[in-house]
Amino acid sequence: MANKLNIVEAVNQAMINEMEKDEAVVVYGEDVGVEGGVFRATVDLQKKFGKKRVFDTPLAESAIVGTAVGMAINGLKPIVEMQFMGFSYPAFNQIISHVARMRNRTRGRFTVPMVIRAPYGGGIRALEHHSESTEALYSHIPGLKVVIPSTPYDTKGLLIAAIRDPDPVMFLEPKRIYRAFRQEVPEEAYELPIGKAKVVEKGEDITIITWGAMVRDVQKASETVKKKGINPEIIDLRTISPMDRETFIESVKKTGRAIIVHEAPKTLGVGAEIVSIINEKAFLYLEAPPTRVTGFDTIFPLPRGEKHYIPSPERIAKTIEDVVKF
Amino acid sequence: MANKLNIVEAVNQAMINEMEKDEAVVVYGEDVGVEGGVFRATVDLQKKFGKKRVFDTPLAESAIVGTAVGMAINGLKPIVEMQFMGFSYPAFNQIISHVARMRNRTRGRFTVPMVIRAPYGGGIRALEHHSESTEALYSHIPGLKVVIPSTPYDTKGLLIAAIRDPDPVMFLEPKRIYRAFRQEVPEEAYELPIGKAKVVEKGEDITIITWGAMVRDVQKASETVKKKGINPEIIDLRTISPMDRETFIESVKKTGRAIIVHEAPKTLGVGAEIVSIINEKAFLYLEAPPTRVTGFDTIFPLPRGEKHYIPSPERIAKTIEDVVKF
Amino acid sequence: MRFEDYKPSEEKHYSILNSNGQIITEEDLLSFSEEELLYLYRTMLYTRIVDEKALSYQRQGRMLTYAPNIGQEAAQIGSAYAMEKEDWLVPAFRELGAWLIRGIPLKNIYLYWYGNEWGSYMPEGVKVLPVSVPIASQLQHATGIGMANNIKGENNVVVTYVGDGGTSQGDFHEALNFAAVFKAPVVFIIQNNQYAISVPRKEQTASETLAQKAIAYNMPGVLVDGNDIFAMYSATKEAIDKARKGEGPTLIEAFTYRLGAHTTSDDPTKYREDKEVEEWEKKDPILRFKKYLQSKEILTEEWEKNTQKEIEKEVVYTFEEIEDKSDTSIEDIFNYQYETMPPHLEEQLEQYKSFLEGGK
Amino acid sequence: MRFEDYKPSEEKHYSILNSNGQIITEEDLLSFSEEELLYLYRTMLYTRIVDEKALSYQRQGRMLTYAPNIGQEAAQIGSAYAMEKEDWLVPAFRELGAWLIRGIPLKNIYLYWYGNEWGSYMPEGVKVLPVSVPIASQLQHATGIGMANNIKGENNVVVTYVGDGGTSQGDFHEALNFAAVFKAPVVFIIQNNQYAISVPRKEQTASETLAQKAIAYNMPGVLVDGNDIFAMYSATKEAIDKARKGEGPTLIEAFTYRLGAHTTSDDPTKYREDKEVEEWEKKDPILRFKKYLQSKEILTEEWEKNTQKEIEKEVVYTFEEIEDKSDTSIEDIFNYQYETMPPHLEEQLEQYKSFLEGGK
Ligand SMILES: Cc1ncc(C[n+]2csc(CCOP(=O)(O)OP(=O)(O)O)c2C)c(N)n1
Ligand SMILES: Cc1ncc(C[n+]2csc(CCOP(=O)(O)OP(=O)(O)O)c2C)c(N)n1
Ligand SMILES: [Mg+2]
Ligand SMILES: [Mg+2]
Repeated sequence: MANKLNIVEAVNQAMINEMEKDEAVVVYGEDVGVEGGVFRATVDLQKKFGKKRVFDTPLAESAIVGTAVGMAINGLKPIVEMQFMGFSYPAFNQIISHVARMRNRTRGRFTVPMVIRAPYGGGIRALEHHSESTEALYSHIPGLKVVIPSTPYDTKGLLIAAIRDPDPVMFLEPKRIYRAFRQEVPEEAYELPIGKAKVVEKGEDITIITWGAMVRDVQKASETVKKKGINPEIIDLRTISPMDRETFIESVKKTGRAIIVHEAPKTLGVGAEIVSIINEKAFLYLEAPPTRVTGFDTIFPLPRGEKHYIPSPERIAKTIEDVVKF
Repeated sequence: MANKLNIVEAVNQAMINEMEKDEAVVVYGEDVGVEGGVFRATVDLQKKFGKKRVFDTPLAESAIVGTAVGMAINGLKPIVEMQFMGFSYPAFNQIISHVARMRNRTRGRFTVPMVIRAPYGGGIRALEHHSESTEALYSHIPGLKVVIPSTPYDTKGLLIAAIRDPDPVMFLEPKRIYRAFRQEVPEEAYELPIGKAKVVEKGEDITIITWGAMVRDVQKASETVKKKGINPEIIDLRTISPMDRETFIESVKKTGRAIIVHEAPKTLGVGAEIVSIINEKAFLYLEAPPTRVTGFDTIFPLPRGEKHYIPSPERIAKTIEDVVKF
Repeated sequence: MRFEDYKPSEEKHYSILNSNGQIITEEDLLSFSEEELLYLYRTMLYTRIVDEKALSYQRQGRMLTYAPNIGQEAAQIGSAYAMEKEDWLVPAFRELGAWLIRGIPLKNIYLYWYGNEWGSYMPEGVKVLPVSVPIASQLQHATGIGMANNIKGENNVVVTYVGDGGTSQGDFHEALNFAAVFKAPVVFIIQNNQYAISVPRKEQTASETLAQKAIAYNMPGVLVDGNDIFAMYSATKEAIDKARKGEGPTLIEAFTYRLGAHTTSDDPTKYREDKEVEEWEKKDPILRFKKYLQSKEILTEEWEKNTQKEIEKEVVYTFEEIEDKSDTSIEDIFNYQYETMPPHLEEQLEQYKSFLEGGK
Repeated sequence: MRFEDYKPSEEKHYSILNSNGQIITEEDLLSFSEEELLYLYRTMLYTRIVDEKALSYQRQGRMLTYAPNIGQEAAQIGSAYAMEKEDWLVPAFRELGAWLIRGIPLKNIYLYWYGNEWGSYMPEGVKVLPVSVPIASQLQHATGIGMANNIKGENNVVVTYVGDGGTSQGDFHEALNFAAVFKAPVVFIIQNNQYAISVPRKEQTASETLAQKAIAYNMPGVLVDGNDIFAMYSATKEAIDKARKGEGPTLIEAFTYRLGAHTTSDDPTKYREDKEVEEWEKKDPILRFKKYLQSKEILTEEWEKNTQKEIEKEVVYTFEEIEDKSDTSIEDIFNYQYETMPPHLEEQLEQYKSFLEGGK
């Protein structure tokens, strides 16, 4: 049966599938109940599963995450929503001090299987704090997993894997492409492995590593450079932490060149880690310096400036040419 | 006149100097008043400058930093203490959403010259959360400056510069070496420029970039490898953000080899950024992959395990030899 | 008024002007000149028109997300009008009425909601902080400004706003606790507009009133009819006077209603009944004030019509002046990160400019 | 007791046993068997001895930083004894008495303060969370556990502790607010030991009592003599019973005193007068309980002497058993980051092991 979903619908269906299967799964956060979420990601959940398992909370992110720690210890599998990634910071202490540490602190006696969902990224002409891409902050924290899908199919499979994961997962949703396109997706539950990247396009001239909404922009850039005879291999990282190093290392060994594309600021963005890993593992294969195409080291501008900030297909294409020419 | 100070005394004297000079400087936080700070960094300040300018607060880091934003806008220059870096996270939202953004948000109409001091790093056999080195988190945030001294002389000059800086500075103090040694330090106020690294030892075989308490361990490792005929150039970064790229790039262009040493976890630690910058700026000079010697990607262990975690002089020396042999 | 007479836990609302435009507690009505009354009324009208226009521009795709103010004019204008020029205003994000009466040019306000940072560049001497989006975080700044006043020996005060939803945040608690401990001259105004996006007030907290949260800090707390401009004015005035005399902070709960959507992206029919909205429309703060002014023969239909036209013209003119001419320049993205641009930012700026110019 | 009789704002302390060991409110004294009374007394003694020994080991350099418990035995043991086996305990970091009466082996406790994570590996079935260092953050976990009970339809309850300093944190506010909104079965116990390191209670908040903070959440709040084991027991019992019946959370302020230093790194003479400490020594919870037991002829000097010896032997034995045999293995650093070790951690572990073995 046809089940064509966009990304936000895939998020929704993944939760429905898992809630049907597993009584322990509960969903809560700001406006996720009656309203169904400001992006409609949790729409119908309360109707389907009742107010006990799907509910609105008072406006307090630290409590949303902190109570989820308690719930998880007490046998539930909470999925909590941070309304926007830029509003996850009041919960930062709970995330770094407890979510990420409970297993290690207790040598595995208490664990906190939970998912923290947050729409992230720019390009939706939003107010301040609504365009954040701070995946690097969370990826520096041992004990967390950080997942970012880029297609409806991946979204569903990865979110289900995140819900089933025995460890806490930050599940970051590229809101710019929430409704960008639909894809045929199985109606029933399925899992995609966390920690596995995907080769989106095969190529031999250069490796491009990216994730989230940028995947599509990289694909556009790829179309441009292909016309000039450059064939990029595009890798969608999908899991930022822990990273699938093998997939991009193998690719770079083949191409000798690498570009990392992300929206976040350059300094200490995830690109920095990828460049470093490439250096460690494929140094002798490099024909040009691994290069980053990123947001600037500035605060994300209000909408009248954002077009400059997010790497455009043109900026990416130009960098591909430069690196290939190096 | 002899004024031999250790690092924590240098912190104290820097504040005294500036408070004498500038009425706008105020100091507050948990236990900084009557008690003089749990590390004695603020000792005597309340006696000297009174309860109006030096005071204890209720136990709430978000409020400590958040009120400092208001104070700075209202013309004061607050120096606030986070008792340990691991307790700065409740203030994370205020730091990333306001401290770092007020200037940009208001196009410079309101600015927040302030200093957030925090003892950081491991090796003092402390309880959980008391050994954190999360400078990378703060260095990924545009609008902040992040400074880490490693000697009493640098501490005083850099802290005075931080207090006078028109922008907010996270001033991270390597508590492991708070009292490790004394140095002759001018009694009067002086400034060292923020954003300038220091070449600690000249050498030609390999560049080692480090900061904080690790500088001394790198020097020890250097003694070891010198006996084997390897002469490292040691660079103390001193400012993590914004970074003095020139100094280490010049050095790497000369030596062709680089090691970065830090206590923080490897993944997305500051070392990742340095490796990436070296790639960008000195790729063709590299004779070996820039290499990181760091804490593990694990939670900092309780004291019975910490000796494994912090890179030892032996581990550093071994890596130097490996990279030179590459 | 005496705060003691309005114990928050008794759920007694302090009010002066009822929904029919009649004065119910004559002794509390502070005296205003006719001019002042018309000025207040004009500002309310102005606020409402700015709001309506913003909504219609937004619907036409000419403006970004916007958080409407309709229904909360009295809560904001009444309270902010009690301030002196040298006092500080620390808003959340829905304080249109307060901004306008405190002298922020409409151009700034529209520029901000149009998506340009220059909107938050306040004119010199206007002591108003910019929009603060992270809920309740601004309260800490208000407390800090007040603490600094005490340290510096200045006696201006701070008025700050937060929503009913904002009272659940840790920052609310910490800011009030600090303010009370340090006797900071701050007036905390909760605009209880009954909703935090879709979440109704009663699900936000179990406490009967929000004003009673003051007890946790040993601070006076008072529950005020937020649609009554006179009550909002006199409660705030009393709190400001106390603060200025060194008697510390006050918490005011303005009991009001958000007649519009949360923002232009929100559809309130999903979570509330039309009937509820209709009930509150009867309590409209502008209508009520108008009835009063008419009963006193201060307001004429003609004045109202002319004023309305005048305002509309100004509002349209202001918006069109900024429209399309307000793109952010590349330099503007980089210029305000630090006082002095560090080398890595200079490099990124140069690289990007040369990319745009088609160079390397 | 009825909570209503102890309105927190009246600063009336609920108490049963006075400093002289006399019962002052006979009707509130719940009945205990002699065995139970001696068990409680023994646990208090045990707690004190464990504490004293830890301090002396620390002074000898044989133990790390330690946060002494002395003076707070009744507040903890009285309250935790009111729990059932299936109830959850969510401590801060100074809850030695509560841990011991809840059945945590001393070995775990010493191992933790000795600097080894295995100390927090609770025996199967012991529903006690580990030490939580970031002040007040644990309250959120308590509320979450309680919320989960409601969702699952289980009727065990949660007892959680926080210090007077901890009441200033945002997490305190949020946890209590959530608990009240969701009627979570949680008993929040503030151990008001008068100091947060060097900061005295009166500088922590302007509110007259900490118990009155309950009003902000429409939650019952009661101020209890924290050095009175009977009062702590019966107040907590009542709160637990209410919670178990689905009547939601309660806030208890245990008014007590930290007779020792904040931790072994702290020198309290810097911030408080000896006289103050002496006054509180007279109110010692163990002394008071002992007087009572002696007056009832339940306790003999001989029993006390023997018991003390017995405990000391056990404590010394336990400590020496862990001492020096408790280094953390390299694998232990890596094994518990995730359920399955990811490749990059495997690599780091292997590299480090081979470095130690002198290889590449
Ligand atoms: C920390 C944080 N979390 C979430 C949001 C998203 N958000 C914006 S407004 C709002 C509701 C605010 O409700 P209230 O405080 O009552 O103010 P009102 O909108 O009614 O004026 C939410 C949840 C935010 N801005 N900041
Ligand atoms: C978030 C946070 N900030 C600071 C500290 C450092 N610290 C440890 S204990 C303490 C005082 C706690 O006082 P209180 O809550 O009264 O508990 P008590 O120590 O008296 O038992 C402080 C400031 C911490 N552990 N966590
Ligand atoms: Mg509201
Ligand atoms: Mg205390």
